[in-house]
Amino acid sequence: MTLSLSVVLAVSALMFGLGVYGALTQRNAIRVLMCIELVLNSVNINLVAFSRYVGPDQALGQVFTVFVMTVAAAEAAVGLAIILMVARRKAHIDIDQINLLKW
Amino acid sequence: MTVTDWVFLAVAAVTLFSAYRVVVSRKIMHAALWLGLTFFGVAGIFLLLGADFLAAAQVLVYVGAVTTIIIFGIMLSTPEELRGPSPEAGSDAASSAAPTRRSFLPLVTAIGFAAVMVALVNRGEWPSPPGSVSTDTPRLLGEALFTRFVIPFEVASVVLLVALVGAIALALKEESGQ
Amino acid sequence: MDMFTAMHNGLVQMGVPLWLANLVPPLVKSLILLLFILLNCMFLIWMERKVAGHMQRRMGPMRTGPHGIIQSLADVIKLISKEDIIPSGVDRWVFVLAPIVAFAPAFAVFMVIPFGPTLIAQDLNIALIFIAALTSFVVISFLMAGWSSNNKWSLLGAMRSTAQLISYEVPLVISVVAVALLAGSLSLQEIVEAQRQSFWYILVQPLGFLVFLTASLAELNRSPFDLSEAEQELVAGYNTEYSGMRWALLYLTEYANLITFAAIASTLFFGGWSGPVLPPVVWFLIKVYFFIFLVMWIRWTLPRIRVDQLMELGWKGLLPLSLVNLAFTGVYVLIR
Amino acid sequence: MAELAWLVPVLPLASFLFISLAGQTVKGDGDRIGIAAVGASLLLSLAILFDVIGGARVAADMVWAFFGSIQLRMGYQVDPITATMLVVVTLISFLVHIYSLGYMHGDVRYKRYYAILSLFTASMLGLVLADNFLMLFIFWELIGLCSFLLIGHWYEKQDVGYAAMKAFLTTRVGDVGMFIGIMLIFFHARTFQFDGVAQAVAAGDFAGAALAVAAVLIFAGAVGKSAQFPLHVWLPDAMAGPTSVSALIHAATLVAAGVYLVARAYGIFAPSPTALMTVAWVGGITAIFAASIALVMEDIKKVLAYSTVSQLGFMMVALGVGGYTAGIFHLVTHAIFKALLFLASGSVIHGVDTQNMHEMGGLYKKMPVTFWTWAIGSGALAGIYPLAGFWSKDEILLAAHEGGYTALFWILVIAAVFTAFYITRATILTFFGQPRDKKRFDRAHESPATMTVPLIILAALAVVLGFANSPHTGWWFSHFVYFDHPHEAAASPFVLFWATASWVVGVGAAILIYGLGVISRRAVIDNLRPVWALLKNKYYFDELYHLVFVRGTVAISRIVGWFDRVVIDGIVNLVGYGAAKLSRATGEFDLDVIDGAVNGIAVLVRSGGAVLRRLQTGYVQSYVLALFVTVVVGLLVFAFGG
Repeated sequence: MTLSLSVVLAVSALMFGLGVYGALTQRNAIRVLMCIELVLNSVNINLVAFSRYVGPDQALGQVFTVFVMTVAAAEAAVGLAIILMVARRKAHIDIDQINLLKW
Repeated sequence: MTVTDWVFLAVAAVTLFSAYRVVVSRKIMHAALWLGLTFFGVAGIFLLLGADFLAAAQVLVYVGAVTTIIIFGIMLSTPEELRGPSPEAGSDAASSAAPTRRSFLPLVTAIGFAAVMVALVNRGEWPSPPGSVSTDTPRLLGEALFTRFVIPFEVASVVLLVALVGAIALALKEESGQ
Repeated sequence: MDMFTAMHNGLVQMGVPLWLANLVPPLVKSLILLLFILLNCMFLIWMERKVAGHMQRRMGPMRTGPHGIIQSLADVIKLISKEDIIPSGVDRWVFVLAPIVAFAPAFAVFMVIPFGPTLIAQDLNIALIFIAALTSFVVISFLMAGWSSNNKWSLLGAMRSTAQLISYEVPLVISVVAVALLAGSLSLQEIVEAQRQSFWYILVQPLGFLVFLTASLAELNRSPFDLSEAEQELVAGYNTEYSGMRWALLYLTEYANLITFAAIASTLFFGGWSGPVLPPVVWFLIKVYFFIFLVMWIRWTLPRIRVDQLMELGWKGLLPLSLVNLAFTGVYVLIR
Repeated sequence: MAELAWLVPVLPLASFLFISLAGQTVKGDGDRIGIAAVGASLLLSLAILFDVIGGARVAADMVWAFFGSIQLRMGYQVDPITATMLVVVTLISFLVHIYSLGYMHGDVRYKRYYAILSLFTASMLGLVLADNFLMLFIFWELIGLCSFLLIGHWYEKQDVGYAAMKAFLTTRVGDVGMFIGIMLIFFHARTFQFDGVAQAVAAGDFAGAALAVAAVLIFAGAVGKSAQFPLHVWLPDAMAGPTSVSALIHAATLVAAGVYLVARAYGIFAPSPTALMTVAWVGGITAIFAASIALVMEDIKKVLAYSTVSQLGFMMVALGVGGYTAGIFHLVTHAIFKALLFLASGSVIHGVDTQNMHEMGGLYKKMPVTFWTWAIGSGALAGIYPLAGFWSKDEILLAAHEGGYTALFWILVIAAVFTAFYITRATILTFFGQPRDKKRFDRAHESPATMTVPLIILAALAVVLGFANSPHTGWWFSHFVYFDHPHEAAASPFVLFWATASWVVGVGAAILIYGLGVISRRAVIDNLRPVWALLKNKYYFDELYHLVFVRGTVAISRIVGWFDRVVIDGIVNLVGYGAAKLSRATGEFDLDVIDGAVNGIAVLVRSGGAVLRRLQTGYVQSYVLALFVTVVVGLLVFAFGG
């Protein structure tokens, strides 16, 4: 591959922006969760790209990606468990109506 | 531009398009499937970046596990949404009856972020891609994980375990409560 | 594989652009594999019916060809010529894509399976992870098929098989990891080599093999774990609404997965293509067919188990066993 | 062997942890564990002692913490005085452990008792081994805590609880002084290490008034812990604890800590005549003062308690007049025979179930072992040749005489007369004469072997130990434990005469009054009624303290309260009155202008809040949005701001 690193980073930045936009606007909690996964994946792309371009013999960025994956898996499991509980309690998962933190 | 470059651009395009579809799909099930495709595309990007082990792990963890449990979550939590929004519920879920935060501000923020990042990335002086890449990434990764990063690795395992227990506990408590 | 190198060189000399020439050998390989899978699957369908018949003291298909040998071919022709029905109310795109998503990974897995010392499409050094990753696609395809059908039997069947697959994937992968630990490699070719250097791993991994076998039966949705297509309860499970060619594709996938399982089992635990006198490919096929026969045998011998038993066995039986096996293997490798 | 000294306190500490955490899992609540641990410590201490006699010295420390250029070190040192103390502490602790098997048998808090006994031993050993003031202070406080817990062992009884608190609070008074003293030393010598401080003193970096003040403040701690006048009040009350505890902490170890402290810090006392003088005089006053109270006490343990206070005064005098060896030697012998006396009295109390001597009498037939060991102990206390007390007390008198402290010498002689008198009186009242309480007498019996064996061991030691520092062994102890250089006492017939005379007079008088009845007890009391009343009420010290500290505090509060009501309130009222006038004048202005402004601001704030609280929507997404807007703005600044 001869592409510049900036191309990869740009792809990742765009995906990050998409994820952020989704996380900010979606009403369904599961959709928000999905968008957060997008954000995490874009970060992973960044890490792997830097690993490839900066230190290909060490794979340090890949190590961090492994950790991100771990945390993302844990986050998905716990997040969905919470969402399931909310769904059972309130019969919906519309985060516009999950606002107990209000003033 | 080599063939690989073109392949990369194609994969990136597919990934970004499916990520876009994740955000705008009206049926949540479609969003989840598009998300699966996005993950797969990211795996492709990993592969092209020489991280073959991570690509496989990405498919295994994200496509195989995360997407599946998200679909499970959809099926268990919002059965009425499975069929998508009812015809009278407005044309687009993303622009439904929205308070301020559904206005242009998130869009501006997201676009602003992406734009600024792209601009910054373009200004930077980046290293050119190395000619050869170690093909034995599993070994590299394993050595790094079990020597230099062994403590973070163990911490990550504990995090996983805690998440596992926590998820089960969250689900169980509700069961016994009913 | 000299044949493909020669083909590549020949194309380049003929003036074909390099990138196109680069594409040709993989395509040819894929075609060969596809043909192999299709032929074997057709044979297996016939074989299953014959095995079932003989186990039940009847003949099985007899009319088309000697001993009904071309029965499958007739079936294929029938299925292809059938009307392509897409029921109303289904989610069209997902419905159409589901069989493809199911078949593609089942096919791709064959890329890394060593049929002989040099007879392998692509010797990946992460082959085992590759296989695990691809097989996890099956889950998605089931969910797609079940959900898009807009039919509660399909949906329930899909959810059942998904839960089952997720539960059994864990012990399956862990038992495979123990083998990788022994061989010190994730590459199937190297695992075979390691067994040629020492002995078949079934000798040191009997427990691992049992876990692998049981979990694989569940992964394949084969009896006694064929709950997702329990006719009495769920009509035909997630593929209830499918017909014609699409149904054939799903059916094909199941047999392709069966071959994959047999191939992996023989590679990981029974020395793969290695063996005396006969050529490697023959040895490999003998072993593969032995396992396929074993699975069929089990199918027509054991009754189906209940859902709760299924989950109990997976999480409380196989998972601890596989972990114990992994732990002992780790200790063995350390002190070896 | 000596380099294993750190193990000596660790063993009891381990047994403490074991007993308190898992004692209930073994038979006897872990008492055997405690005994085994202390027994091992004893053997180790003996080995260390022989090593040290053979010339071994150990000092080891490590850096504990850094504060800039100053480093705190922790470590241990083994020298003759340490080795001696180790053996004394472990020996008596070991015997008390064994003795308690019988004495505390069936107690409600048996496990706790043994646990704390172990902790106490460990702390005391740690204190002895400590090589710097800071560690010493830590262990010092630990033994304070342990003594509090042990004295208050039967805390259901209210006076026991009060006694424990009294002991704790009174010693704390001294500890505050001690802590200030330690800080003073640290401030001047820049180190906590004993040898470092001694070097600083020798080099002249630390001298003069500061040194004297530091020494006196350190001595304040010793006064509290060793129950010296005027902080002696807690020790007699502390007899409310189990007698075995009294033997361990109020006779042999805890109170000895004060003496040990002065001895250990002798390097800062020696160059300061003021400090030495203070030590000597406080000791002298304590000696005679406590001995005189002991003359009239009816409670057998109170007699011993005041006796202890008095004997500690003797040791302080010895240290104060420069008789370093004599003080330490008396500390050792006193520890042995006073532990013996306490344990014997415990045996008596165990038998007759009372502490009042007037309810005893004639017990020698019933409790022969207890009687004979007691007799040896009291002989040693009275200073009868050749028992241990004779040699050590003689040394102290000699030191006072040689040092030219004539007044102190005579005070000590009188105190010695008193000592011989009260202990003989106690002996006669307890063991001779007619049984005064028939019921108790009938019930009395000899104690079990777990209690008598320690008595016999201690009695044997009380007989032979004195010879360690006698002409028969060439003043061996003086050559073993000394400050600066060995000091060999030249035998003085004058001192010998008075030492002998004092016990002859004391014992004789007691026999005449109590034993033979030649002199009527009633007549003596009638003739000396004011003195008797004074002594009986312990010089009214508790009352005085009550008056001064408790009532005084109340009175001062009253005065302050009155001042507050009349003067302060008056001023306040006056100011208030003026202010009221003024405010009335400004009121008009206030209402219109200020209130307007204030209300305006309030309205502004409230409406602002009403608007701003919309920000706190409870929608997570809003917060994330705010976050990302900030991030984007930050990025913009970073990218294009410069």
